[in-house]
Amino acid sequence: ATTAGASGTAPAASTAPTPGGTLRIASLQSDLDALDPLTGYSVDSWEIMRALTRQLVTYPGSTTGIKDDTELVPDLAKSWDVSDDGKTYTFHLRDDIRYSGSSTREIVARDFVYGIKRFCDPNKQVAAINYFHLAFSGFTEYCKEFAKVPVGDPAKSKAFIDSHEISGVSAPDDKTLVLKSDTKNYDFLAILSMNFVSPLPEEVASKYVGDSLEFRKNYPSSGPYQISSYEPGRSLVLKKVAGYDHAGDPARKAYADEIVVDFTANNEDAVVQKIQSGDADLSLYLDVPPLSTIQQYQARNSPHLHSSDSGAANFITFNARPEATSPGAKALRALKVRQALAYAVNKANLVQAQGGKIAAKPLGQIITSTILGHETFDPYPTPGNAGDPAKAKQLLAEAGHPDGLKLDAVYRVNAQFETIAVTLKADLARAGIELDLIPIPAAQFSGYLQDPKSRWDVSLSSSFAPDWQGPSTRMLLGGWLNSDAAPCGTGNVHAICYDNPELNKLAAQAFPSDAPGPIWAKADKLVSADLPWIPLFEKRKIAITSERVRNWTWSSLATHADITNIAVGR
Amino acid sequence: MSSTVPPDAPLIGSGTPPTPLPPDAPPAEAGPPASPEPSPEPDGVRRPRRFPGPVLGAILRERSARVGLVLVGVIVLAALLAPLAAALTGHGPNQQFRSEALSESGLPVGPGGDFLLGADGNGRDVLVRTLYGARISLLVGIPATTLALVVGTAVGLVAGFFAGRTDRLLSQVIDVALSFPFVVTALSLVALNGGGDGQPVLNPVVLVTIVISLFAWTYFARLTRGLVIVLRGKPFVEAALSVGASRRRVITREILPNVLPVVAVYWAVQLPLNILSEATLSFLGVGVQAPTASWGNMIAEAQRSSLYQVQPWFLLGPGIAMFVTVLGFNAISSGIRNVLDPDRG
Amino acid sequence: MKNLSVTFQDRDRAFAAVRDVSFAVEPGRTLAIVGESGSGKSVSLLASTGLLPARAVVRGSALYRGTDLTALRPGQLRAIRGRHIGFVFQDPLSNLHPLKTVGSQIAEAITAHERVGRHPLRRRVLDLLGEVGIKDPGQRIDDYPNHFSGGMRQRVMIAMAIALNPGLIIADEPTTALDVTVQASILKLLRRLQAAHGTALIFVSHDLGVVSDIADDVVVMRDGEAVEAAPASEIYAAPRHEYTRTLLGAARHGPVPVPTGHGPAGHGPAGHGSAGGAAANGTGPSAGRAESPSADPAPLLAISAVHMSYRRRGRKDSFTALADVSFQVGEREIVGLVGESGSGKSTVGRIIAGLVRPTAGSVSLRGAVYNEVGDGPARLDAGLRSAVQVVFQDPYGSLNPRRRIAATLAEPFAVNTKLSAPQIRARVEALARRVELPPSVLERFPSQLSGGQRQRVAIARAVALEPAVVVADEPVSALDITTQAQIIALLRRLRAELGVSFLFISHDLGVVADLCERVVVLKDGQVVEQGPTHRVFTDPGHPYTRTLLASIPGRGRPAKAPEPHAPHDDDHPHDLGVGPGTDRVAHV
Amino acid sequence: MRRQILGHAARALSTLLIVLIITFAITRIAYRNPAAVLAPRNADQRTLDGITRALRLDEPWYLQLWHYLYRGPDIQGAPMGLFNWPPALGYSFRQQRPVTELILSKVPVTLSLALGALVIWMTLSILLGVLAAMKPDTWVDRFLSALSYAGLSVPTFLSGILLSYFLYFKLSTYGIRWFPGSGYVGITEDPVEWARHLALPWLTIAIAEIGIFQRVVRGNMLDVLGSDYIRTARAKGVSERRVYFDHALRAALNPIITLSGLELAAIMGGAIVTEQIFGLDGVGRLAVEAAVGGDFPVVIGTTVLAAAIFVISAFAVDVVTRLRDPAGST
Ligand SMILES: Nc1ncnc2c1ncn2[C@@H]1O[C@H](COP(=O)(O)OP(=O)(O)OP(=O)(O)O)[C@@H](O)[C@H]1O
Ligand SMILES: Nc1ncnc2c1ncn2[C@@H]1O[C@H](COP(=O)(O)OP(=O)(O)OP(=O)(O)O)[C@@H](O)[C@H]1O
Ligand SMILES: [Mg+2]
Ligand SMILES: [Mg+2]
Ligand code: NI
Repeated sequence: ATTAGASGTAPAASTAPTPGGTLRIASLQSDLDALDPLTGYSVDSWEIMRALTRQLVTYPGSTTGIKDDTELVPDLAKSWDVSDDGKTYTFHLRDDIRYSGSSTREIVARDFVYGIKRFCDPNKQVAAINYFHLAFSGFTEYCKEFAKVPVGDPAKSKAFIDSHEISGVSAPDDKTLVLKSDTKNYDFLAILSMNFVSPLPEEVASKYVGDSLEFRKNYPSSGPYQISSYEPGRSLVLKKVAGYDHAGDPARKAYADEIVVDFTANNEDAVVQKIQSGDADLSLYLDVPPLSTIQQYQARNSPHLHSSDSGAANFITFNARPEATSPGAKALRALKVRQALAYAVNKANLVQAQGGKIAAKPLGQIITSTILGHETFDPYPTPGNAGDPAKAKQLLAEAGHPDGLKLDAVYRVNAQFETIAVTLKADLARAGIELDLIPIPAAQFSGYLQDPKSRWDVSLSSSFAPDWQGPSTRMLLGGWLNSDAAPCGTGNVHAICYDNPELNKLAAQAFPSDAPGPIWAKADKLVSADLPWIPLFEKRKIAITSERVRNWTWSSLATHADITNIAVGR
Repeated sequence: MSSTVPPDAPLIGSGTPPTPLPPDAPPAEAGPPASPEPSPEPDGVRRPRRFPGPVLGAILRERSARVGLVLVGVIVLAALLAPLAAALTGHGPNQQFRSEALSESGLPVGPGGDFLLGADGNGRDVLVRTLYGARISLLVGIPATTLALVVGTAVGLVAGFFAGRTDRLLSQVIDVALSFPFVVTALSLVALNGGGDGQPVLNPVVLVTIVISLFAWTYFARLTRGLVIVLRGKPFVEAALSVGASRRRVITREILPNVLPVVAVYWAVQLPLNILSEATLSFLGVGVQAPTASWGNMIAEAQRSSLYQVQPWFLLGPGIAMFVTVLGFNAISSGIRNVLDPDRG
Repeated sequence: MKNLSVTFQDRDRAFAAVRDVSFAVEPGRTLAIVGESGSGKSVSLLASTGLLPARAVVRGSALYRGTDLTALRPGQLRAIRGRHIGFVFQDPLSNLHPLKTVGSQIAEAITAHERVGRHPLRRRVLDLLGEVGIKDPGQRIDDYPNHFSGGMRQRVMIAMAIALNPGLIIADEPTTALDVTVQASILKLLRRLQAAHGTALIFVSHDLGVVSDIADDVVVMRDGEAVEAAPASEIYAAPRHEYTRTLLGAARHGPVPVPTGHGPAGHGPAGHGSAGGAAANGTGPSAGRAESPSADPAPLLAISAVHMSYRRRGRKDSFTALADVSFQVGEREIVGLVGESGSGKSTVGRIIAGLVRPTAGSVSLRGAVYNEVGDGPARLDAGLRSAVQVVFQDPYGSLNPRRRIAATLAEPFAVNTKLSAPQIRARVEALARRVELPPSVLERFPSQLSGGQRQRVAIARAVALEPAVVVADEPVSALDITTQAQIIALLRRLRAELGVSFLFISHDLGVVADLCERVVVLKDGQVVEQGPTHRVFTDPGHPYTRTLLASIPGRGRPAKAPEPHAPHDDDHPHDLGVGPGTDRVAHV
Repeated sequence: MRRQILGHAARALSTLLIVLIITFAITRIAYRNPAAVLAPRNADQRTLDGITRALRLDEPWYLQLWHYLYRGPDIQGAPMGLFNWPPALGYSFRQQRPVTELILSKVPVTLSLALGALVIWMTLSILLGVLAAMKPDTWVDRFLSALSYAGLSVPTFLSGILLSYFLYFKLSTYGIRWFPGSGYVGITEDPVEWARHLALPWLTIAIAEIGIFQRVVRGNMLDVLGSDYIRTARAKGVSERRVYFDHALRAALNPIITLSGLELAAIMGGAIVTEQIFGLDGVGRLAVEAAVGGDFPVVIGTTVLAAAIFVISAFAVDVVTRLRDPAGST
């Protein structure tokens, strides 16, 4: 079957967007966590990379909501053929699309191959490698070989890349890219929509080590913008590529002439002040705007307050590593104890702490509302979602902890998680569960969780956002919780060591299926009752903007604004 | 005539220039070991008085000292009565009143009714938390400053009295300690607190206390050293040596009593600074940890959440409390200074 | 000056420093104001020109050529100061700005009232410096005050005062802080300038000797009141007020057999410059050694060939404070050690007390050497320690201001004996009685004692362990005349009662003549002469001794001693010309 | 004098070295598993091994220290040690830049902040301090001392927040955009913008410092004003303004210079809160982010820099006071 590349559907705009102007973004962090498409794996870096990279296929953005941005459109590939068994995709690239910035040559199929071949460079590994083990034939073997190359020597890596091939990834000519899988995957194209599969000119990319400042300053852009200046801690200025070929890009309208990321506001208050005073139009790295700000916008009934279901969720994870031997960690291996925890949490309080209905809704399951396979249910419901301390106490007693339980609870230091932490501490105390709060600076958080020597029983700061909307269940049930795909340890940032053969079986069924929804729903019911983590609430994304913003567009990949489709008024 | 005020005294300046002393009247001023009342009574007869009796009296006569004592008294009282306030209002310092004190969208109520200063973002009583914050401030500030005083004075005494190699060594130690940037080093020291399994080894309050005194002792040491260097050359030290007193005896009996009053004044100067240091560390997120209330982390919370815009008392409560405390201690120390050195403000 | 009263208003009390004082001075004449320290001399003069701090409340009037100065506005007053009334203040050290060159400070006296170009201004300053007797003004004009000796600074002050030829010069104890020799030359300078310009001079002093040399009229003040005012001759001949008589009586107390027959000319080499000093040096050592002490069979204390040099901070060379000093003190003897400031008297005392070690030579007690070259303070055993004691130069400084007198006096017993606390207490009280201190004093702090009482405490501490020798370093220099006499009587009595020998250090020849059997004269760290007091004073063998004797002002009254000089931190040899180099040249 | 300066310099250097060693020790103990802390996001075990080898983390600490000082980690063949040229003081694996380069790029911001604030606070403190000393115990004095108490008692993080809220945010909602809320513009790029961006941070620091210095100036002035040479100046008929600003101030200045030098050093090393609130990309912010994030080569670097600034300004103060001391000027 052949899917012809149709031109992207232009989002219906309330006010007609006008090109030109500067879009200003106030960043809460002093620098981007990543700009290399290979390693960038945060919604915020994806928000910026959307302006600098293009993929084979992409989502065009939606003016109505994040979850509506599910329609894949051709991007650098103008069309593609899928083999009858659904395992081989042949992409036909657009003509005369060029890089900008440090390279201005034409983008060719070879560049994709080069990019994919770097995925398992031991020096800089792709962030979400699990997706690709299943996606490309021969990828796993290739990576095993690559792992033998010593670290720290870019020349050796380059030699390996030059001399080895991945059987499932090839470029017969400049305009044709052939990708093969061992199995059929219903979400194959969606996986390709992530930034990882972006073209990079080898002659530029191989010159720089990692995602260094040098690399960022000499960024080979394939998107509508190029980096014109970059000073970490101060600003990143993106300029629209002169004479950008709009016809060749159905997804990105690129209205603004310039996009400036301002890194100087480094607290929540400063970021929203900038937006409210008009010094900035959008925020970056601001997960949730401060409650008071949301309230002010709401009170004014402001059209510049945008909210949308996002499928993102917060939950409590456990230290399930075999190395964890603290009494708390051991106790949590008993389902009854986890159930007690599930009953003890007061989700209503947490939702309120997020800013009420507009910001969040209670969650009792793994699959969130925007993701394929979602059927609302809660295996451990409590009245008004306010928790049931009595039941929790009883369960604890049954599990052999009649005097309650003490848990070392780590959380990541920021306004949102501190609120969650102190609220949980107060609420769980009513059920006899004492949380010993251990704040971990944000920058050290994932390192702390990954270190097997670290002592912690529960993490209160676990959260996720779907990599894309809709058919992205793979990430949750097929990725993190599937012990075939992600065994305890590598790639498991939250130390989730969940092993459920039944789930693995269901996942294996779902991947090649043409109707995976019901399978995932079944898996969700199974797993959610088993409590590999304790879902707390599903977050709605809230964005506040300045009054200059026109043509507000959500991007599913960024779980926030689509900066390539937003315009600024003057 | 040499001026009698030690050059390194905290009361910066070289003191009043000496004027010839009337032979039968006590001298007007004798440097740091100042006589409390400079002007002699013409008849020259004085009631013998006990130190520090006259000094205390003179201090109490200073307006700024009185104001300071009242302010500090209020804060100390607040700290002591915090549990009472908690009992009266029925609001524990970490207790959340999400339904009473927060709107449905999580915004705190302002002052009024049950919550005299309103609530914070987690529905906790700002007043009660501010009162409990006073405890932390005093609990950190007073021991930290006192520890610094003890260590610093000891080091200063030794460095000042034993000139030469000992002095050079200790001065170098003081120099080194002084050249560490406070906040950065405090941050790494806090990181140092993680044990092998990442758990904090020390209680954060104890840790902050130690970190602060680790920096504050140097000021006492420098001050004491300067004083001792001057005192060491005073004839009364030679006099004590010439009647056969040992050096240790000279340090403890002759020099220490002259150093202590000055150092004690400096304690009151240093204390508010240390209270601010604690607040700063807490503000930066490495001091007293949530949910324990400290003025610094309350202000930080108010700012990070922008809630001070809708509930200004969330910021003003701890802010004013801190202002009052620091002001109070500053006023006291300035009052004492006025007494010891009447020409200065 | 009419009915002038000054009250100091403190926060909660008022203190009347000057009450209802009136006096007057004519052009070309000299009015002297005398009175003991604290009697209000300085305050009344400062009040007349509004130079007192704001908390001083001034009543009455001060008329200058008919204008009431106290009624003038600050600006008008400023025009008078310097222009019409020049000031020479008490302490030349503290009255010059330490961070401005002397030239600029003199220039300012001119530019405050006149507009003068740069070059003529400098010319005038140079002239003034020359006029007041600064040698080589071109070299010194850009120096800072601390490069000047006390005498030179006082000259600078005078230069500022006469810069604009004021009609009146007020000189507030211009010589009190200076050496006798310098004092004489300053007085001479003032007289000469007064003669040359015909100015009126108000001269403040508490030294009747000086006053008798210079004054036409005298006002006697006491406790803020003028008790007597009359021409100088009358006052000395027939003092009317009882207090004046006391003053004169106290001054005459010492029976001083000082050579008479000296007029102003008798000051000889001390008048200007340094020739005298250099001459003295030439013959010094030989003269000193020639007159070795009367051979006592077993001298109690023997100082033999002691050298002492101090290291200078930041300098390689060292400074020799004592060179080859030898003398002896016999049993029950009081030996005087005299010499100008900085001649090394206190250093000798410190070496004898074992507080420092000499760089050569030795000190022995009854034949046993206990202090010689070595490192660190001399280790005296308990016996020796109690045998040699010191009364320090500065009685106030030598008492710990934070310890009660009882504690200070208990210290010798506490460290040297094994007595119990009550026993010590009893000893302390006995000691107090011995030095005639009221028992109440024991519970006080030093600041609550009078100068005389303090000196008694210091003496009590020294004699607590019944020593054989006491080094008394200028025990009376800081005291007023009446107290001086009491202390001297005390020392005599102690010798009689306890059999102590004294080494009595002083630069006050009158007192020495009164008290000591023998004198040792020290100059620049060398013994230039020693022998029985009477012989030395009546027939001085060394020119320097003669200079010293000749410089005593007044009609044979003992010179008022310089202000007590606290021992220095060793790094500022700025004082009163005790340092080497330029300062040396300035006096003698 | 030369010998003294040499001695001083030797002592300063040894102080720096000791500071460096102590910081090295602290950071090595503080950050467990340093390779993991230092590594970029998502680095795998092999990268960690590479870092471990580059920093010789597997060797005993004294060899690590020696290596750190002597050569430093080799990054693509370039040594990043202190004793190489250019001295690099290590390499930030996080930011993938040599530490010295990283710090130097931030120094202008902090320097502008500290020096500008110094000028403001010194000028104002001197003016206000002299004013208060001219009329001690009057309402002017009381008012000024109340002001300075306020400055002293409000921590910079609070005054910074308030200044930013009122002078930036509130003003700009009324359309008055005098002060930008954050950021930095180089003085070479645009001096006016430079000053505009730094105005609020300067003010924040100055408020606190004036609280200290106004009192110090006043106290010193009062001290000096009571001295005899001031009376002498008045007796000469010198005008009051000259008495205050020439005679008295000149003599009162030394302790103020000393104190301000040390204070300046403290600010260079600790403008952290101000930089944090006003989003200034200076050394302080760099240091805090490094300390919080465990990027310890940067922690060591910034600590040593702060120590160096302290040592240098102490030295400078010493030289200045020595030059002002007429005894030393010969
Ligand atoms: N600024 C002042 N404040 C308070 N009391 C003062 C002040 N100046 C002087 N007095 C007091 O006024 C009295 C008179 O002092 P004054 O200086 O006139 O004495 P004097 O006769 O000059 O003594 P001396 O011979 O020691 O110079 C003294 O008791 C002194 O303590
Ligand atoms: N510790 C020291 N270090 C260096 N020089 C010193 C020291 N003590 C005294 N001197 C110098 O030694 C010389 C003699 O001092 P000494 O104190 O013995 O004089 P003095 O005769 O007692 O004088 P005065 O009459 O002023 O008390 C002086 O020039 C003095 O500056
Ligand atoms: Mg006087
Ligand atoms: Mg002496
Ligand atoms: Ni002196």
